[in-house]
Amino acid sequence: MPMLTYREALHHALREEMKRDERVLVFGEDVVAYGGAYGVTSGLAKDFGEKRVFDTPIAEGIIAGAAVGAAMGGLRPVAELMTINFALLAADQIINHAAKVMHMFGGQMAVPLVIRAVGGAGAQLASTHSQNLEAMFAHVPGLKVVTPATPADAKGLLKSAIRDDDPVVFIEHALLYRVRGEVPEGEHLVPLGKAEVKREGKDVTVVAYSRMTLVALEAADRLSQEGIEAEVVDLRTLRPLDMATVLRSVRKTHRAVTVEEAWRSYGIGAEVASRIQEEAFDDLDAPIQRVAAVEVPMPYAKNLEQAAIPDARRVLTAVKEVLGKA
Amino acid sequence: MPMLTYREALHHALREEMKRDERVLVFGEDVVAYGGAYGVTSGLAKDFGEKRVFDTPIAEGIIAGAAVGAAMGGLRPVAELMTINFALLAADQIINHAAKVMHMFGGQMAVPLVIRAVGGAGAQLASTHSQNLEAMFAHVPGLKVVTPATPADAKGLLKSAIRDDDPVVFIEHALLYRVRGEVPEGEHLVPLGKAEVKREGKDVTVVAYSRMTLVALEAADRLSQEGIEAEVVDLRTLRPLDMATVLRSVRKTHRAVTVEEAWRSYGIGAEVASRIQEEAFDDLDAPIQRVAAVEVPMPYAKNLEQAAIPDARRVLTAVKEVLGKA
Amino acid sequence: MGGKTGAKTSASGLDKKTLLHFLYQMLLIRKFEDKAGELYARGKVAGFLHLYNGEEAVAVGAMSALEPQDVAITHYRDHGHAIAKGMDPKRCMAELYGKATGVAKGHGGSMHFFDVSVGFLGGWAIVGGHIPVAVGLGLAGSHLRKNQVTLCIFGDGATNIGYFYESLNVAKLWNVPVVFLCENNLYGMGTAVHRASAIREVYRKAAAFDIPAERVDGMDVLAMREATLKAVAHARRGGGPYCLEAMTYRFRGHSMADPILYRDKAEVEEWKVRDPIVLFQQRLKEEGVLMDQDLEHIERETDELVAEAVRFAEESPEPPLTDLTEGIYANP
Amino acid sequence: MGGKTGAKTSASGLDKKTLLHFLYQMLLIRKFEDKAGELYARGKVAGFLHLYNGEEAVAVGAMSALEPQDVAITHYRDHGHAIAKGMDPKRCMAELYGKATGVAKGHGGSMHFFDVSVGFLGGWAIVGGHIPVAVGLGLAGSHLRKNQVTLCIFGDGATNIGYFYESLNVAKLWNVPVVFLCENNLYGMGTAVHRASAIREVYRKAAAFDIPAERVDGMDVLAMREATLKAVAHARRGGGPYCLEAMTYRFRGHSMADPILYRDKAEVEEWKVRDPIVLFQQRLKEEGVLMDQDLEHIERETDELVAEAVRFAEESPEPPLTDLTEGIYANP
Ligand SMILES: Cc1ncc(C[n+]2csc(CCOP(=O)(O)OP(=O)(O)O)c2C)c(N)n1
Ligand SMILES: Cc1ncc(C[n+]2csc(CCOP(=O)(O)OP(=O)(O)O)c2C)c(N)n1
Ligand SMILES: [Mg+2]
Ligand SMILES: [Mg+2]
Repeated sequence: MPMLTYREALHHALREEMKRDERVLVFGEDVVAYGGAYGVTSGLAKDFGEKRVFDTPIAEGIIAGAAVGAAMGGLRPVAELMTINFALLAADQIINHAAKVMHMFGGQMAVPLVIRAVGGAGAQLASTHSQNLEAMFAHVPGLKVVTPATPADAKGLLKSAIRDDDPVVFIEHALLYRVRGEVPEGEHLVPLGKAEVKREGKDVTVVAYSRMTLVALEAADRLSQEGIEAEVVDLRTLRPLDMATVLRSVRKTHRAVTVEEAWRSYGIGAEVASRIQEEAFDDLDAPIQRVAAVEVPMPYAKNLEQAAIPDARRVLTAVKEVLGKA
Repeated sequence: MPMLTYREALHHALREEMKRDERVLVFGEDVVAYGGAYGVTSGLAKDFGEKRVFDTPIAEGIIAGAAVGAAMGGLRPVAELMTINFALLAADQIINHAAKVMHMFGGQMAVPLVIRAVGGAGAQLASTHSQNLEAMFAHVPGLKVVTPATPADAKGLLKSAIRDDDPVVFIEHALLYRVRGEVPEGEHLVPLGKAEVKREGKDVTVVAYSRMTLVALEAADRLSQEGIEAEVVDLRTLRPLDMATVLRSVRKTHRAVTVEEAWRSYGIGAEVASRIQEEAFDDLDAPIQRVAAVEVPMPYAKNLEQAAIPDARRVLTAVKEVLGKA
Repeated sequence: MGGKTGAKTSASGLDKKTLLHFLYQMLLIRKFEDKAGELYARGKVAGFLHLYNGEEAVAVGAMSALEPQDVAITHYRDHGHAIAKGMDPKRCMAELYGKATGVAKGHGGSMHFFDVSVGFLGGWAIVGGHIPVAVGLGLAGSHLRKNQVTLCIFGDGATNIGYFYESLNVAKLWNVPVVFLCENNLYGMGTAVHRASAIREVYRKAAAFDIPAERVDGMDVLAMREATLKAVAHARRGGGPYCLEAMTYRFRGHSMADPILYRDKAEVEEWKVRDPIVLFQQRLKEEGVLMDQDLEHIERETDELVAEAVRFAEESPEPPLTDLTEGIYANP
Repeated sequence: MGGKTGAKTSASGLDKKTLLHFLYQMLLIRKFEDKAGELYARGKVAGFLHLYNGEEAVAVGAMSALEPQDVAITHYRDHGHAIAKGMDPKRCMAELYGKATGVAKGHGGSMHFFDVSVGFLGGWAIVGGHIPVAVGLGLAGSHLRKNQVTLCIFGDGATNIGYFYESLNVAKLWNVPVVFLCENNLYGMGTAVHRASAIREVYRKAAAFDIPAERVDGMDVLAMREATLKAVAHARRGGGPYCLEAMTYRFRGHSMADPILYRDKAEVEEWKVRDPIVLFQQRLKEEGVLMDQDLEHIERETDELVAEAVRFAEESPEPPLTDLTEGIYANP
């Protein structure tokens, strides 16, 4: 299998789906000359023409709104928002419009659209440009929320998202674009709503998603050197949430830690932990620990940012905590 | 103590704080002639003049943004958004601006502002006008989120919110405006960030907020007729979250149920349940149950809406579940 | 106040059948609205109900300028637009009742009428929120070469929200076939236009995007038709977006909850004199197009249709509880 | 391309000290930016860095028209505005280093300079997001009778987002003393103005709100000063908002990550000929105001100040980890 970066994998997914389906369009801020803020769309305009790949003004509200209308009109738009932070300017279109059309209008129309946005901290972009806002969108019925961690999943999930007939908020992580991994060529589809065990283990279940999956795997490697075998479950999709895979693992390990880059309170780990204790209470030998970001508007200074974001060390500590080895 | 409606209590709070502090301004859509969509501000413009109480265009983005600027400029604005659903059009101003100023700029300026908005379902307003979006704002450090359930708390919390130097998202419930209750006159302040035990009980802890507190109390009354004494904890403030009060109760009852009108996934109950199992794991005799709304864009039809919103019966069932009496 | 455009508004160009149909539609809408208001008072209809009385000429005139493949999208004050676009009053009434036979299966209610079969794409309740959606529909229309024009209707209040401007800008940049029709009924809820907008002439806002725009007398169904025909032709021939501002007035409150404390009787009376239905009737009579028996016939037909709609709604079943868990996703 | 206004741009009106100070400020900004870019390349500065090279005349001319009590608020390309408003380059450089002595304690970085002591209220990184905030500042200014004008600066790209229009509308309705200054540098990131805006003359958008507006040559510091003086006077005397469009050009990329594939060398060269610093120097020499020793002196002072700023930043301590849990709330 070819080794591709996360960026290339996403680029291939867009390219293949545009080839496959005339109705797929790509638009957003600077997706043409700039190739998107992170270069994912570069070259697409040249190859598919500016009728299918085009720039928009800086106006996230209409970028998302036009995607809703385009989808209702028979197209399959893939709209790029430079970062998830700006999705807050499109929150009304995504939550009050895209998510409602299907059910509110009695099922007469679906809205097959994908909103791609970059999330995550770690590049010293300060508080308005370093947020992880997936929980806000994952809270909303009518939406699907996808957060790939690896190049293979990035490609397979984006292809599935584009073919999906529902509105999908597809959140990429800024620090993953350069990460390489094996990616199956051509028709590689990863179903939405399916978590994956990225590493098997018997002692503890570590539930993560997006970049934190890699952090969890790093921690798992270190743990195994100490004789602790952690099973790492990558949620991949946050809505719909695949608890079956998580519960299967917890029933085996009897212990769980969740890892997220977002703020702890009212985050993703809270839902996962609640579901685990609801559905596997008697299987639990210890309280579920959550590893999450310090709850602060992310500062610019490197020392502060690094201390705010979860790392393998903190996952390690949490795992030992639940194993009573702290 | 005088009996006032929730609406009157809020009105009194605004009136008293405007009298007390010249810098307090009230603005929003139709707050003058209309007195606000729910009549809370009626009469204020007449008594305080249109320099301190004035209408805005229908443009939530600038309503919230102007509040941020006004607060930075030395005023203490109370901005009214007709409903929390429209707060999605102001999400960027609230989350990327109001919540960031204090810390991002190194503590040079605070933004003492209150954003009042009506939340809740139950009036057959359909999916875009029936949402409970508190979890989205409660997730954000830098914000405070308040959700009063009774007239007394409505008055005491709003007065405290107006005097607080941080941005407060103050969410009222559409179905509570006509509810009456005793309200202390004059200087009645309820501190932000303090939950309250609204009913004592030894058998189970029911954690709720906003209108669901009344539903929980109704369920508790019925339960006591069956010899089950439920303790009802009203969170009142969702950020900062007062877990101490919740944990004290759970350590006594060993069982807990959370009740919220919002969608279950990634909601308020998830955070509360996670915290309980993290901090009182060994005190728990049963998994924590969450009672929440059915995860659907709220339909207009009465039969569907009623079935989607939690009621006392569902709280009852959940309580019996955690008591193993189901 | 409704400054007339140069648009020729003599009935002469149209045949009797067409002219009477306009009268029929306006009366049908008026009666549907009065009945809806009555049923709301009786508790048969709930939620928010925004009636269209007084503005009928705008919907009927504008929709008459569309071709079958064209689509319309509007705000929550949508009954008149829906009926004028050809939706079945029976299923509309059933929607108000929250019945399974409603145009949105009872999920949407008054603010969310929708019928893809006649190209009526909602009924949207976030002020201004559907305007960007209209631009997307226009994009699809031109991209898929549907020879389709999108008519986007909204109120004066909606022209102060960012969406409106973002949409006009992008519509012009993308040169999409969208006609933006603002129903300026002088108020957004209780706020007069001049208290919410820096300029009173809403159509002038289009100049910031070099989009052609004009004001139309929204109380004159034929003036509305002619102005819309011109705008639609412009859009269809590839000329891009076009803006219309229809000067009109709502005879009833903003919604059923409105005490109407913000406008005085005199103003209301002044506008009621210009009731679009009365004016059109008079004119058709003067021009010898409308005979007494024609009117009786139209009155009877519209009365019966509204009565039938109520019967249909009353007799229809409630939506099944399975609707709470199904139909949320196209690919569950 | 920088269509000149009628504004008289002869230096004659001003004394030598003032004129040399303008040159000093522009040079200081230019050198601060070049140094920042160099330090970014060396990894001393991180995050997003948007340099102001080429646009110095806009900030220096505009800020010179403000009174001490006036406040300025701008976007993320804020170094030039901050220094022109009187912020200490040492603490600005420390902020770029993410040090505790920085103007935002190292929390904000390049995009979030802030110094309440000189009335510089940020440094905001959401395009257009600070424009509504400026209207609120204007409201406070007039409500509290501060005799204060708010200068709000943003780019051409920001005039396509809804906030811009909502803000102009409300600023006019509330008649607040806010001067909206658009720095039209022909591009928003890699998108040329005409690819993102339906009209090329940004100042024309103000007509939709009956707000006076004009275009200014942003490469001429005195033209900027005179136009801003006029706008500020208008706002201060209660005339309400005023809009200015400064035609300018950024000599470097949008940010340090920009490969600049979207504009051709010829265009860049054409603009570099109009370097605001070179032009102003020439002119002051021609008018006999600037002597060689004056220039040497200014060059030396600015070099030393920038060098000192770097030293200060290098030697300053990192922010303490307690900053992660403190200072988030004014009332914890
Ligand atoms: C974004 C948003 N803000 C506020 C509201 C509440 N609201 C509903 S209708 C309305 C007035 C709209 O007035 P206008 O656009 O003139 O339309 P009209 O009702 O006069 O036909 C308001 C403020 C809303 N639905 N959406
Ligand atoms: C709401 C929002 N969308 C997108 C961005 C990403 N972004 C940062 S600067 C910029 C270009 C702004 O151009 P302009 O307003 O002309 O200012 P200039 O950089 O040219 O000075 C963009 C798109 C952002 N910061 N905020
Ligand atoms: Mg109106
Ligand atoms: Mg620019």
